[in-house]
Amino acid sequence: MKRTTYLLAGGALLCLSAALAGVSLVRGQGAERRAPADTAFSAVPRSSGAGYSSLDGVRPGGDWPALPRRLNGPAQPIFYRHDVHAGQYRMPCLYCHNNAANSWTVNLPSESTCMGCHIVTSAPDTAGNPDPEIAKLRDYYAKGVSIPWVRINKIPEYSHFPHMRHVAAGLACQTCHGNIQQMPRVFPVRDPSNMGWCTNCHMQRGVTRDCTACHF
Amino acid sequence: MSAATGVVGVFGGVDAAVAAIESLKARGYANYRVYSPTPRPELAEALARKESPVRLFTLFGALTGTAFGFFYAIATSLDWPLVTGGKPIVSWPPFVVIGFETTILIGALATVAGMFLFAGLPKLGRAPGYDPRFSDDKFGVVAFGGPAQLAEAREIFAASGAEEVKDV
Amino acid sequence: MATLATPIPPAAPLHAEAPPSYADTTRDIIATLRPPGRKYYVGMAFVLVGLAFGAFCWGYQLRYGLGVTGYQPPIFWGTYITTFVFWVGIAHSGTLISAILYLFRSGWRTAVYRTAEAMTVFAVMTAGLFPILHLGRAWYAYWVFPYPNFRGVWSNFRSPLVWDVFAISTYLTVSATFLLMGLIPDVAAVRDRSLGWRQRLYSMVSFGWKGSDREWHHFGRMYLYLAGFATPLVLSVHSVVSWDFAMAIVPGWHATIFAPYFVAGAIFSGCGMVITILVPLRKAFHLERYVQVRHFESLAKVILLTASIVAYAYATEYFIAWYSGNPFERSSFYNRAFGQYWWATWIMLTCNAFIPQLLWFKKIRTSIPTLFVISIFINIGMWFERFVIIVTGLSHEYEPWQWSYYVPRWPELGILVGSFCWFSMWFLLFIKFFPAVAISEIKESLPPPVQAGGRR
Amino acid sequence: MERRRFLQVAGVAGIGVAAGCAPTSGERLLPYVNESDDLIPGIPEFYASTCRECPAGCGIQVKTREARAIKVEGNPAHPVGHGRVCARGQAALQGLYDPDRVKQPWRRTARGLEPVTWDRAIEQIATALGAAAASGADRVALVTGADSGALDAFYDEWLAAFRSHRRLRYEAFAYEPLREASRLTFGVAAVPEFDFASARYVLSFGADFLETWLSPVEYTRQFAEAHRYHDGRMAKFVAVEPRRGLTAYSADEWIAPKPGTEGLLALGIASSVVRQGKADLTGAEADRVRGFCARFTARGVAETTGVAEDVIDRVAREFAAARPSLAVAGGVATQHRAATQAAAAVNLLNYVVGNVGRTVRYHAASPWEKVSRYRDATAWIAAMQAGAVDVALVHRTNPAFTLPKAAGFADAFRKVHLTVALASHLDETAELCDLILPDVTPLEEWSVVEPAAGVRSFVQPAMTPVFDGTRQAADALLAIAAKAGKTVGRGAATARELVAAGMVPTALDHALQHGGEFAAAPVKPVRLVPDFARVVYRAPAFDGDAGGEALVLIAYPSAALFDGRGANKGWLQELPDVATKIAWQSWVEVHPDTALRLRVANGDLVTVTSPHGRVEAPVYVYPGVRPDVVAMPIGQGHTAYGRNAKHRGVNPLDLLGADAVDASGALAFCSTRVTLAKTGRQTRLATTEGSARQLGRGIARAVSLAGALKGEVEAGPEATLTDAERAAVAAAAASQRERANIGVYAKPNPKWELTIDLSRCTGCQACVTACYAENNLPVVGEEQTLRHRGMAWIRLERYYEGDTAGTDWQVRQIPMLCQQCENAPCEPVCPVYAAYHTPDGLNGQIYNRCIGTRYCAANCPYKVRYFNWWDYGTVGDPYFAFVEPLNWQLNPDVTVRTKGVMEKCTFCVQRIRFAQTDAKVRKRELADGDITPACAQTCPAEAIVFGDAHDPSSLVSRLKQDARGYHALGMLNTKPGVTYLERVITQGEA
Repeated sequence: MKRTTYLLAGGALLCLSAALAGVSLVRGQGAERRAPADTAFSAVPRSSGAGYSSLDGVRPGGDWPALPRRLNGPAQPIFYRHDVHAGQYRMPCLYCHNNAANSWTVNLPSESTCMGCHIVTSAPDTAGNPDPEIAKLRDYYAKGVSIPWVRINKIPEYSHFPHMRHVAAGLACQTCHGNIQQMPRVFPVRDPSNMGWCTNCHMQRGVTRDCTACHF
Repeated sequence: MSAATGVVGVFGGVDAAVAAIESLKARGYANYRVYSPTPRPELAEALARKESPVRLFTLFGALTGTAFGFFYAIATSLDWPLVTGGKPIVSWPPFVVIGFETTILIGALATVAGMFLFAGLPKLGRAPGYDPRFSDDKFGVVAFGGPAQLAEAREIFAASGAEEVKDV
Repeated sequence: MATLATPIPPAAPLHAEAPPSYADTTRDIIATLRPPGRKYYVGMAFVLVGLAFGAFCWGYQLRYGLGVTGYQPPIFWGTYITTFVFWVGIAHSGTLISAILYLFRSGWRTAVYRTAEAMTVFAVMTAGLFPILHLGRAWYAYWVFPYPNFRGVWSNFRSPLVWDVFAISTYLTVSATFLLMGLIPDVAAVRDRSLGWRQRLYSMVSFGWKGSDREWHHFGRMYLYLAGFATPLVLSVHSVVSWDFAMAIVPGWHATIFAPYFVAGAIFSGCGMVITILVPLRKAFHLERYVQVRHFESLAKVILLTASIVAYAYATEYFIAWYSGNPFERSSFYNRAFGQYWWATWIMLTCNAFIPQLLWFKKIRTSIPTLFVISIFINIGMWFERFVIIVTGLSHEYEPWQWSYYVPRWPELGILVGSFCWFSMWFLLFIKFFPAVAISEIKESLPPPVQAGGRR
Repeated sequence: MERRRFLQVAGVAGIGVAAGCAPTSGERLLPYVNESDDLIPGIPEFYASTCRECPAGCGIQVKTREARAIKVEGNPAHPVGHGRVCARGQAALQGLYDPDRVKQPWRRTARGLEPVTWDRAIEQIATALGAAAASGADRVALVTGADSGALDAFYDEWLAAFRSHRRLRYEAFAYEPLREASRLTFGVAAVPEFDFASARYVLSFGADFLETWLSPVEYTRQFAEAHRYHDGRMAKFVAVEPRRGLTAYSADEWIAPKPGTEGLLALGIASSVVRQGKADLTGAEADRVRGFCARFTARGVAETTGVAEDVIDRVAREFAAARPSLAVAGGVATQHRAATQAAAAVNLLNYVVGNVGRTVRYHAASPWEKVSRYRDATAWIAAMQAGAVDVALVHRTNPAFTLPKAAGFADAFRKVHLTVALASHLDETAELCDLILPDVTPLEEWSVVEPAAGVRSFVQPAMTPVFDGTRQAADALLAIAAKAGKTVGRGAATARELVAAGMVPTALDHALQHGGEFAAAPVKPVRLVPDFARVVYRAPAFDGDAGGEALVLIAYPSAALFDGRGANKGWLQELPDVATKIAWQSWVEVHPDTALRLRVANGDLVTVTSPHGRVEAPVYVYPGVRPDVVAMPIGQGHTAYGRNAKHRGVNPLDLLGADAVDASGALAFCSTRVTLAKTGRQTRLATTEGSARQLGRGIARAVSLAGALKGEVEAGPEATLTDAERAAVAAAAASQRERANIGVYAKPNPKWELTIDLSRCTGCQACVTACYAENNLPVVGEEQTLRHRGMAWIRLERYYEGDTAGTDWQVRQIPMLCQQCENAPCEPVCPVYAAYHTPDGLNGQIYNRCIGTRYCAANCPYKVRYFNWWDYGTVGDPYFAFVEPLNWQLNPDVTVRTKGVMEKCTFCVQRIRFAQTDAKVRKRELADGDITPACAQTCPAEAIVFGDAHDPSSLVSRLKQDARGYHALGMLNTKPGVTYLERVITQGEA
């Protein structure tokens, strides 16, 4: 009879722990619990309206960081290096992607924005020829043709994400988009359809988890 | 002849088998086994085994089920509270259904597990003294023991009208 | 079984003429497993074709959407749910006969319970398909299970549909287990009489059963407790199914009588189906010695009883609708009897309430062909009962502006046919692989072989 | 250009519930080359413009996203419409994005239509014009719709450049009788301005002023203002017409005189007023009027009109007592051979009680003065027949469809050497033309119109033209003139410059921002002309024999399709007719008695035969017509025009005679008798009507004015509950809610609620179409409508109350939408939480979570949940409902639902969330009225009010306290978030 009782106790425990595991599993979902905005990336100041997109902190010049052996993410029509602009030069994200602060959707910078600098700067080689990628940009602009960027991040159509609200809350872009400033070529750091990621963050910050906050 | 570990008596009638069992018991045999095509009350009486512990599995399985059912329903409802129809988040009446069903489910499965455990199933190997006829219309009594006991057993079987007696 | 405190009294002698011996029993029943004849293959082919058509209909529906069905708002539920409830109902008598009658020690169950129980399992397997078939997005059906997922969303335990999920899956598991356990000793017997791969298969399925005293001892207890579980389960399952409707606000659905009413109806329809199946089976396998007229008569008596309960439930429904003074209920039930769906209602009443009354006459109870015909009527009637409840209820609801009329279209009917074929396929396979009558239990109810000249 | 391509990626957002997830491979994002300062992706832009779907000219704001027009909304600053738009106005978008539009110039040859370049086309026209001008005067004809303002002047100038004055401002409904009657009675050939708002008694002789008559949106707003019940007062509305339509549904009393006798009835009432000494006249004028009125004895009038004497006297008494009152003549009353007399009689009636100058005002100018009469059209046809016209250009009007066949337009038109259509669609007229020049739609063009005196309303493009090949007619004409070597437009090179001509830039900007320049026009005082007595009543003649089976035919404009120009717009085709609730079809309305006599029932196909033609249509048995009358809607029966319109239904105009004109030279739509003959064939009517009776279920409730004054209300079934029972139910609910309030639900949340004032609602269904536009509702088509599978999230239910045998029955209409119940039956039954309750009191529906058990819909007592039976939302599916470029209109803020998903109204939750986010980011509090669902926003009667019920100061929480407030099916204890205010009906003496 001893044997029996042990077995039974074991069985009962097994079932209960399974249930517990289930719940705890979900609680932790999608979350490699990364530190919140302030410590995520020092070069991105906490949201404070205008300062967010000012070029005060920008430090151009110097040698570009070496490229890793293999690059993640799809090849783009122009090899635009976030690790140089956002990383080395410390350009704020909102300088180019300014609509993140005032719209639900984020814009890609217009070519005129790029040309704002690259009309002048061209990272010429010793012979004085402009950097080929910048040359491409100037070419597109001259032709008046849009650069057909390959889309990296896309949230499913049945959910709506107010960038403006998250920026206003002082959330660093890196929180969701990863350390773009270290990416020579941008790649998605996580599946944006992983709702667990969103809800987990909302739970940690005590924000609403109401479904119609995003789904309508 | 080789050292037999047991001797089996094949009986055509349940009464004979019962008789054999009775006399085995009378001679103080403890280690014997009975095969029958169908459970017979006569045999059960003769063997007079004590109550099967399977029922404990049934009980604990059922209790586990109940606990699990309610726990799961409540835990998940609280994990993400969503109001529907203005009803309480933890609304007992519906959860009773869940608790009930899991009680039955886990209880039943535990019972089966218990049976397998105690009946020693599955037992795909050969069983000493087993004979296909035992699943048809014959009854078999197998006695185990030392040579002396076996010899005695042979006599008993023969005496009680075994159609066949052989060593195993 | 033997482990019962008191043995089952062989009520009347099991058979008029010379009782079959243990050996006869084994032989005769195992004979049913002989390689099938042409008839069998023809039947199987027929069934598979029907199943294929049903599958095609579903594929068609998945491709283009539920628009291919006849659904016409506000009638959002139709033949699929009807057929779901129908099959769940069919399932019930099986468990009733194998479990409840077992607890009540009624001897006559022995002959028929294996068939009934197999029917139960396959009927549940069929019923289980329909809630999925009827979904708008069947490919997300698994969302109803409360499995841990990255969204952190669970299923809504307040929804009767989730109760269904639990009830039906539990029912399937338990009744399947019950069937399998009961099979063990018989499969062992078959094993000992077969060779080659079949022998290997059977020794697997029988878990190496030997029929030793120890095995029988625990087996009997286990079987008793399973029966004990199955009994409340069977009552709960159809109550839960009935609550799909009773929990809703729809006039004609929202009634407390539904649980008992549905359970009675289920057993009623189930016994009908048992007869429908047993009659040809008995004929085909010449089991007249084991499955006898008195068994059918007992079934007929159960049918008569449940039919009366169902008829009473109908009466109560109408009475309450009138007595409550609730204008919506009244209007709904008036429409049921005399509205657009009068035909369905009267088919239902005729088949379920009136025709079974013939069984008061012993002559009819004991005439196999008549019983067979009546059982067919019962199956039809019970399908229509669910149709009437679901469709007329929805067609004539609170909002007069939204009253409407629905008739099924060919994909629905195709899937309905397919479901019958699916069921028959499993059953046909079963009777060729497993003994359709419980060998060891028949033996148990027979007088045991006694040796002349035992010890005196 | 770049902008458009950018949109093709960004704007398509929303397609597919199940679709999308990880970044879709190969999808490209195209940035702007130079970004525009005012355009922020994701933030809508609004362009103030003017609706050109009918001549009324309401002010609109076109909502654009990423430079695509996605919604038409009213311009609150505009004097016409005051920020409200009707169904037709909402549907302008479907004209804009119609896949059947003409995308490039075509030339008709023997082999049919062949593509041709703009230059070649212009050249051909220029040459032809040159020749025509050379060969004599008036050999060029230009046909437009009712037009006014700068472009109108330009057209005349352009025509003059080719020595022609053959200008036709053709409208099917041109209100000639009103103008003529005003000339005869007051010496002003103008359509007066009517002031419904201040009228305390409205007497309408056939005028469908809530549907199509003159300026329906503005009139609806004014009428609702006057007719609504507030502080114990409301205007009484008596409708006098042989057929009861949408307008008459709002009537407190329906008087159905014999067709054609409305004028006499008006005179009878007038003379009754005089007899009762209530006339507001003095001196010689009084004597003249008294003398004139003496001819019309109450008995005589009663005999001819079939209206009882006492009714005439009572109405006269009420009409004279409640001043200012208002009598209007229109619709049926002004569409028979005695139309002018009728209109004049009504003028007299107004004058007698002194309404003229108060509720009937004349101005120096009227937009209708210049609009051509039917007689002008026939004259033009005669000229063409006679070969006097070499070149005819038709711009945005469809005479081939709206003129009776008998008028012989087609033949005459073919005789013209060169016929040119400046059309956006290949309609019947364009089909006849030699050259088809693709025109833009009003949402893509520059113009300025004068819909009312003192109002200069601007039309500006809301977006770059959808099709590159299209050009605005004015631009085309300018090009043609230039090619022909004529200088027109005073140096203006484009339509925009024509419009801006003579305006300083600042003024133009101001006008474009506000929609126009609005000034109060001085009222022109008028007096009854001494010889008004010329206007004698003459019984109108009807073609066809008077005896036996013959029934007078009433061909009335469809509220949705107007004169047929709406027929290719899915939204309008699917919008059920207000009276019959039939969509997508034509029908004949037959009175139950007549139906009994002819042994016809709903859906029986009958041939309707008049002396001039025959058509075949199904019968709809309708108590709203006199037994001696049958009615058919105008608008269907197109033989061209596009996929939705072509070969659908029949055109009752085929039954009319061409010479049926009245004194003013207007076409008499109601001028012939017809006979009905059974064909023996049947067809199913695509009606959304279930039962026309609410069987005392208290869904749409009304109370008599007398009762309302005493504080009574119409009780529903829930009245049977005792207070104890109510208390018990409430307590149970409260305790449950108590245990439900955890997490976000416990926080102080708003509770969004709606009130609908049925004493304002006229049943115009503008809300329905607005919902289609805002929430990406698919158009399901006739077949699915037949199967009750329409997707309108808000619908108008129409119930009859009282015995429909006579005329003394009422219509109860109620907009039924999701009630957002607090104890929603639909929520707990969903196994996957797709239906649940949001903390702010909404009845959330998560499309991407829905698996389609349809349990919620089965359990919804209001039946306001709609299922996607087919895959309306997936590109390429046979049932895809948003064929390019219709999908450009999709609202990116709302998910497009796919196959197998349940959907429903959520009070435009997207608007709520956007407003909340905006407020949050701008760190401000939401104010009452910041959020408006599409239905409330567009409601011309301002019947729908939305707001936070937890804020005691909000309008909605004040309105729901009203004694008339009730909940539909309240006895179910669903605690709806929609509160209806009972309609109030003035019965008997007012």
